[in-house]
Amino acid sequence: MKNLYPLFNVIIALAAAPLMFGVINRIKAFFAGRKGPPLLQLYFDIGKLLRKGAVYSRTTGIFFRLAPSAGLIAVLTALLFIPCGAYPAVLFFPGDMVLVVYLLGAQRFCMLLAALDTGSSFEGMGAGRDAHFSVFSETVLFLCLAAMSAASGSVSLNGMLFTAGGRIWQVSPPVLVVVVFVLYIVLLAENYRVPFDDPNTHLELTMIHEVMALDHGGPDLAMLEYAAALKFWILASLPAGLLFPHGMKPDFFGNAALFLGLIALTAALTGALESCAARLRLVKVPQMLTAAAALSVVALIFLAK
Amino acid sequence: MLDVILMLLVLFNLFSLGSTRISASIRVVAYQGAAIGVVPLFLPGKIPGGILVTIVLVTLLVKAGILPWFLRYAQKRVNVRREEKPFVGASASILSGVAALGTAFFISSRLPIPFAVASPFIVPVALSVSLTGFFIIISRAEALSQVIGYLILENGIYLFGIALLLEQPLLVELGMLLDVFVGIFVMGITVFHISREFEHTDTSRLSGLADWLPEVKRSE
Amino acid sequence: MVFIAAALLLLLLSGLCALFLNNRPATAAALCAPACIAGCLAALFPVFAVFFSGQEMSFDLLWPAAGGLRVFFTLDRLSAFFLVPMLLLSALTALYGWGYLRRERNSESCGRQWFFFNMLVASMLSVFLAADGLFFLFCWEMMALSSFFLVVSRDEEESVRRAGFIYLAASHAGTAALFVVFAFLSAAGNSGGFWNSAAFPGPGDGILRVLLLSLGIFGFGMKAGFIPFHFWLPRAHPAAPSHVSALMSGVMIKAGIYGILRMFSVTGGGEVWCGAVLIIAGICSGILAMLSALNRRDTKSVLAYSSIENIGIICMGTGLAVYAASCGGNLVCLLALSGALLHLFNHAFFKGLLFMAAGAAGKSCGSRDPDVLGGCAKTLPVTSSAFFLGAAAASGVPLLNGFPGKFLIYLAAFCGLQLKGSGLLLPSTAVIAGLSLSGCLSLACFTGLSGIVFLGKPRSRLDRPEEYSALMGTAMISAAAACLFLTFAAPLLSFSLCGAVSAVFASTDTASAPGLADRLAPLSCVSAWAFALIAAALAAKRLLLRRRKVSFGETWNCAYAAADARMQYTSASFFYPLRRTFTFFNSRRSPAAVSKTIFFPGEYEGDDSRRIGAFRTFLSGIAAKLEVSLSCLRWLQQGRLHIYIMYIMAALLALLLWKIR
Amino acid sequence: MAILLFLVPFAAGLAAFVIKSDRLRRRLLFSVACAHAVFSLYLCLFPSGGEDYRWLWFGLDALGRYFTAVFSLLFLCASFYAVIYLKEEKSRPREKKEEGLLFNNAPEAAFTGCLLVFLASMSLLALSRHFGLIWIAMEATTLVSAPLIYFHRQRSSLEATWKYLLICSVGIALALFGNLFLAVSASGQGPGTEISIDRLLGPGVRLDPLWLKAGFIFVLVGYGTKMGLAPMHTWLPDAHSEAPSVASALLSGALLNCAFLAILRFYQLCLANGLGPFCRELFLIFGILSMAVAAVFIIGQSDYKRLLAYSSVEHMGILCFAVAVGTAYGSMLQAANHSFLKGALFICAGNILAGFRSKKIADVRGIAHIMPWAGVLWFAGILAICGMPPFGAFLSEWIILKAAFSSGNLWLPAVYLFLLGVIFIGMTGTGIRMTFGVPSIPEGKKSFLSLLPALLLLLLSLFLGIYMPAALDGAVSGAAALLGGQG
Repeated sequence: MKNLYPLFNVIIALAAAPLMFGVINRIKAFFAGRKGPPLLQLYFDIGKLLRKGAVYSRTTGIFFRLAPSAGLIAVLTALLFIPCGAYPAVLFFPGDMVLVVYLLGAQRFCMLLAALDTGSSFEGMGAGRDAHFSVFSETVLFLCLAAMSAASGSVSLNGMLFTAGGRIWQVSPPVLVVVVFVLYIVLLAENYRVPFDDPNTHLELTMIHEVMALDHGGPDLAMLEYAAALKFWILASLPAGLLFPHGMKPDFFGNAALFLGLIALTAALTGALESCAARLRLVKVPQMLTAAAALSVVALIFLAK
Repeated sequence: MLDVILMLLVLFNLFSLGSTRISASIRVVAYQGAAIGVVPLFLPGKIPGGILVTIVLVTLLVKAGILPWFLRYAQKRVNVRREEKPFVGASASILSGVAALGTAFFISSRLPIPFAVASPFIVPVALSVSLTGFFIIISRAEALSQVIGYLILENGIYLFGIALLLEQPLLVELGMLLDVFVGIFVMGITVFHISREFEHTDTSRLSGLADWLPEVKRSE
Repeated sequence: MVFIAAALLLLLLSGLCALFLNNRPATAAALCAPACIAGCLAALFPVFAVFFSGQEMSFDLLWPAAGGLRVFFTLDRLSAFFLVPMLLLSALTALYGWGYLRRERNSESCGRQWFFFNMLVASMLSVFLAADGLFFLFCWEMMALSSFFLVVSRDEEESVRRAGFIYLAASHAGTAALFVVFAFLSAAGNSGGFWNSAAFPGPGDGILRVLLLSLGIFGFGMKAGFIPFHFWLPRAHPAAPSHVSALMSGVMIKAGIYGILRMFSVTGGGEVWCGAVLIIAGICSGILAMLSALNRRDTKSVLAYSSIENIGIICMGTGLAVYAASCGGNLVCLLALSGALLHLFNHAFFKGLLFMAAGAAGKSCGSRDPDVLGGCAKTLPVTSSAFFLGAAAASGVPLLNGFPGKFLIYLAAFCGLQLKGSGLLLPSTAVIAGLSLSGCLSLACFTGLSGIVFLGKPRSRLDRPEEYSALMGTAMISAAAACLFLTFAAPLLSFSLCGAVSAVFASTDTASAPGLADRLAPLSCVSAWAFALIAAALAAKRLLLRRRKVSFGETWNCAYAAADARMQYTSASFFYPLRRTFTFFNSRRSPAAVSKTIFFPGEYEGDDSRRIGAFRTFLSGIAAKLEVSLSCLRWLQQGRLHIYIMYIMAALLALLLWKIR
Repeated sequence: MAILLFLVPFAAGLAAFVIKSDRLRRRLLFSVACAHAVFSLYLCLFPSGGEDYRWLWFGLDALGRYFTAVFSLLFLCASFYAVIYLKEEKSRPREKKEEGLLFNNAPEAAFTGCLLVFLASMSLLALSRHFGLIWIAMEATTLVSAPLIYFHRQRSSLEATWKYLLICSVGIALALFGNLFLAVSASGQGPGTEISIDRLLGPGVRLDPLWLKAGFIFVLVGYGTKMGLAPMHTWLPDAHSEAPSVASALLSGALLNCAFLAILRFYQLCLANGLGPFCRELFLIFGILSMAVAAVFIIGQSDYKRLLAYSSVEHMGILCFAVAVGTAYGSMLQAANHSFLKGALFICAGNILAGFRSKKIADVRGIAHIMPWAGVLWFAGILAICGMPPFGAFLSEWIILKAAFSSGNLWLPAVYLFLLGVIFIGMTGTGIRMTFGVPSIPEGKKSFLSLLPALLLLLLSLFLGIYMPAALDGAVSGAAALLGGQG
């Protein structure tokens, strides 16, 4: 029973991931003084989409149909390597964080090709920008992972976030705060949130993720959205795992609740940010991410001593 | 007596350097050849008289006879009176002739002859004659005067050989003489060709074959 | 070893025959391609024997030439590791070339091309086997020469001739450096091993060793083509016929890496500074090459740059290994070097695949400029899927064979971070950053390239393209199969990887280190699991859509109905943001070189020739300066007899006055 | 017996002047060349019982045998080409492209006769054991090769002839001085010591070192002029570019080697009298200077025959360099390779000139497309002479490089490699420009026969590159042994 707990954690993640977007939207609505959509809106959408048929553009080919499923699977696979608070990941082996990041890259690969497959200039634009930002965000993510690994003395996500437990904080708290901050920036960039992208403008010109989803519909779109939610969960659980209070030894449900709370907190933070911050100019984005990279390098150097 | 001849040779050098008239320099070369030809008579060597006489006669015949005559003939053929524009003027040439003499003495002072010689001046004079020949080839523009320079150069060498190494097997010496002879002839023939092709024998204008073009040619 | 001799003989003889069949291209191809394939397969027997068993074999035959040139073959684990991809890829490219050259315009050069192709294969085979220094140089030069002739096979174009000349000059400069190295590496009397290093200064042996090692890195690096020795590569590889570019990019440039490794192995391991140099060169190549690739409007030229990038990755791994070996990081060394070798192994296949597919697409569509292509995925199923597979592998998608090598290098770097105080922190961090940055860039580059070339609508009215030749298709399919197989077979290579590593660094005991197989197995499992899940997901989707309406329409262009092909994103526009961010690196002009007409932007005119990189312009600048200064010396030969004779007199007098005293 | 090597061609040469019928004369030329080649090759590969042949001032030791074999093989191919060339010269309208002026050729009889006498005098040089005789032979080669250069009766070739004649005569005059100095230094052995190699190399002969040094300087400068060492090389590009290609091939392939042989004869004496280091130093200076000068003029050269001429200067430098760093073996091998390759290249150049009617590199494009054989041989020759495998020059230059390294001073190989690299780039750049590309003339002349000799010579060098039979190796190392070369 006990060694099935990690599996349960994954199931919780699968179940709760879409909730986070609901949280974000509620927070934004709250800031805007509106009531906002229900928390479970994304569940309803996905359900509805799954019940729909499909419309494909004549321009598109096999890739367009393949991409959503492949992307979803890539993210799902990545999810299996994420430890959940006081409980280990389902799978782990030395170097699995590299695999996780590259699986996210694989999902991006599918998305970009699907976008280019439509032959629409808007989607091409979105793809170009996505490729552009990812160059920086992934590098920053790797540098953070390097810092975490140097701090925890382990070469797998499980070791960094679970085995090391709270001990990682004894190395150098301020530096780890920096790392958490940078991880949060990466989270924003990778999930196309403000200030890197504005998910709910009504100008396709300014969007990245939404515009790449323009031509998808039905089950494909459902998979796309669900994959996005899972991606948010994965990236959010890195800072969450760092911040997790390993000191108190929670039982399974307590741990789950705690972890869920942390991720919800991240989501809420994102929502708050989105409602009070504006989107950066495209030119500024690389500069911000470069600054994040610089921060993580600084963290790494401090950890190394 | 030997030293007097050597002295004369040096004077001939300076004269040939000084004169820009072709015929004059040809005459000087003839005198020089004659002087060199008689050198063996004054050598204290113990050479059978017959051979000695042969050498003297052959040398005189070639160097003072045939070659100057041929040069005169060539001069008439291509019809050049005088060195129109030598690269180095007469007085400067004479001075450099003196310099050549100095150099020759300097070098020969570093080359002590390992055996007893008739006169200590043989080596330096021979060298200076050759250097003069060199200088004439370099400083004269007329093809013919370059041939003359070459002949003077050979004279120097011949003097060296005949004055120091008379004991050397004669066949070789005469072979050398013969070669010089043929050489001068071939050169002369070439000079004829030049004068026929270019209507002049000014070798300073024979610079068509080059890897570097001066501005004047470039502009053309 | 009789197999290898047979293979060499087969290659040379068939090549010679092809030389005389110059005017009958079909016959020449039908003779040479099978001969080449057969030769490679024959040579594979002993190679596989060594590859899997591990004990080296060697034979030598005295070849009475001046200086006692001995042909001294040795086949050890390192050379076997390089030979496997070399032979397989040669066979594939021969098959491909059979179809490729069959419909050449100017058929008169085909026999010649086959001759040089087989010469190239034979010389590569013997380069990896040559144990005698002089014989190695011999084969090395032959390799450069035959590939040069293949590069200039389309010599009517000025650019091709130029590329050929630059290639020849560069490789000769490298070889000159190697001459120096091998003057010390080929002492008389070879003692069975590789490259008798009796005369070579040993470790800690002062300036001479430093000089020789750096000369070696220069000479071999000139062949490997990492920055700054890359300038010939983006010119030469696109200029060559596609099967040759595949061979050159896939295998030939690896000979440089082989040389560097072999040099380290025979001279008692590299030194820390070698590692640092290699890491820096690798990072520069990894990043700068991809940045320059963004500017290319020629598919094969992009691929050439990506080869530079991959060589850079291999260099990072090698450098990290050398560094760690001299810092006592046993595990790091093992992981890094085996990562580098594994990536080298895999790169041979996916880059070969990419070049073949690019060549096929170019043949079918009649152009290699992405911005006039597009939408050929539907008409060229085999070519396009081959290219997508290669692109996915090249951009490091974990489910394909481009990933495991990078993974091992990452792992090595992360392990390096753990060894506090060993001085490995800096190189490891650098390697991690460099690897990730170059990886992302290549992902961006390859998605853009393959998407623009094969997806969307055709951008120009090309006559409907069709698959060029079945033989080429076969070659591409088998290369793709090899890529897929290698994804799962990575753990199987671990034994020979360890062997190769221990052949380079005798110090690292590969036995004590935890097995590579355990490191690589999870990847294969995950790939298998992911493939299965994807299949399941597709099946589920089909199930869902079974009884529902699936309709087709136009692409949603934000309510603009009449969008036509010319409005699609081009590669220029796709890469615009990246180019703009990295303007500083890749071009002197701002990338927004769009000639503004009154209303609409005109043709994008980023000419590629000027963007090959600052280094080459720097070199050509030096060459120009040299030529000018030399031409100043030409007045020496100014045509005046008097001056000439004065030279003689001056020389004579100078010598006399100087020497006689 | 070996005296026939001199007598037969000499007699044939004299005969050629008087023979009226062209066909007979050409046959004579070719058959004499064949006989000469066969005989000298036989002598070289199978020295009769190792006993060197002697007859008063004549003799043939290993060195002489080797050089004779080399230039006689070259002469065989050259004469074959000459026969074809003379046939064509008779037919084609003689009109020079650059200036467009008409010119006619020297009488064919004179040309053939001079060729044969040239061969004779070279054999005499290799045969003679007396320094005076060597000098006479050398002067003779100059005098008989002058008409060869002036075959095309036109201004430029006349100018070249004049320069050649004067410069070489001056040089040889200096060499004569050198001989006299030698005689002076030998006079310690009593008056009238004949200055023959065997006498002076005899047991217990001590020469006066100072005069010997001076003599060597004079000889090096004098014969060096003939050999084309910088800075005395100035006649060489003019003569080679203006002479008909067959003459250029002989001049640079055979004559330069013979001058080198003459210098080596003197070097033997110096070695015997312990002046080895002194001579090697001078060799080093002239060698490196020649390579450098050649590099300067090869980069951006505009005339491909001049290009070949400068490459000859470079290779003469390499020969001296090799002797200087102590590998006479490499020097001998390089000499043979250079002779064959340069002969092949000049014959190709002749064909190209006949096809394109221009010596300007800029006017020649795409040889490989319209004159396939010429293109292939030309480019192969250029690569080969730059030391690319599988040709022989690769090996000999490698041997020289290793010797340079073992000489201890690391600067020598560095400079050597650098200059070779620069020259490689210059030559191959030109080669690519000429060989490939879109042809600059509609159709060339496709005659394989006139390229056969070039092919043979290239094959010879290829043979030297990949296989060295014991007899040949013995010949080379025998020659090297005379120069104190350990092989």
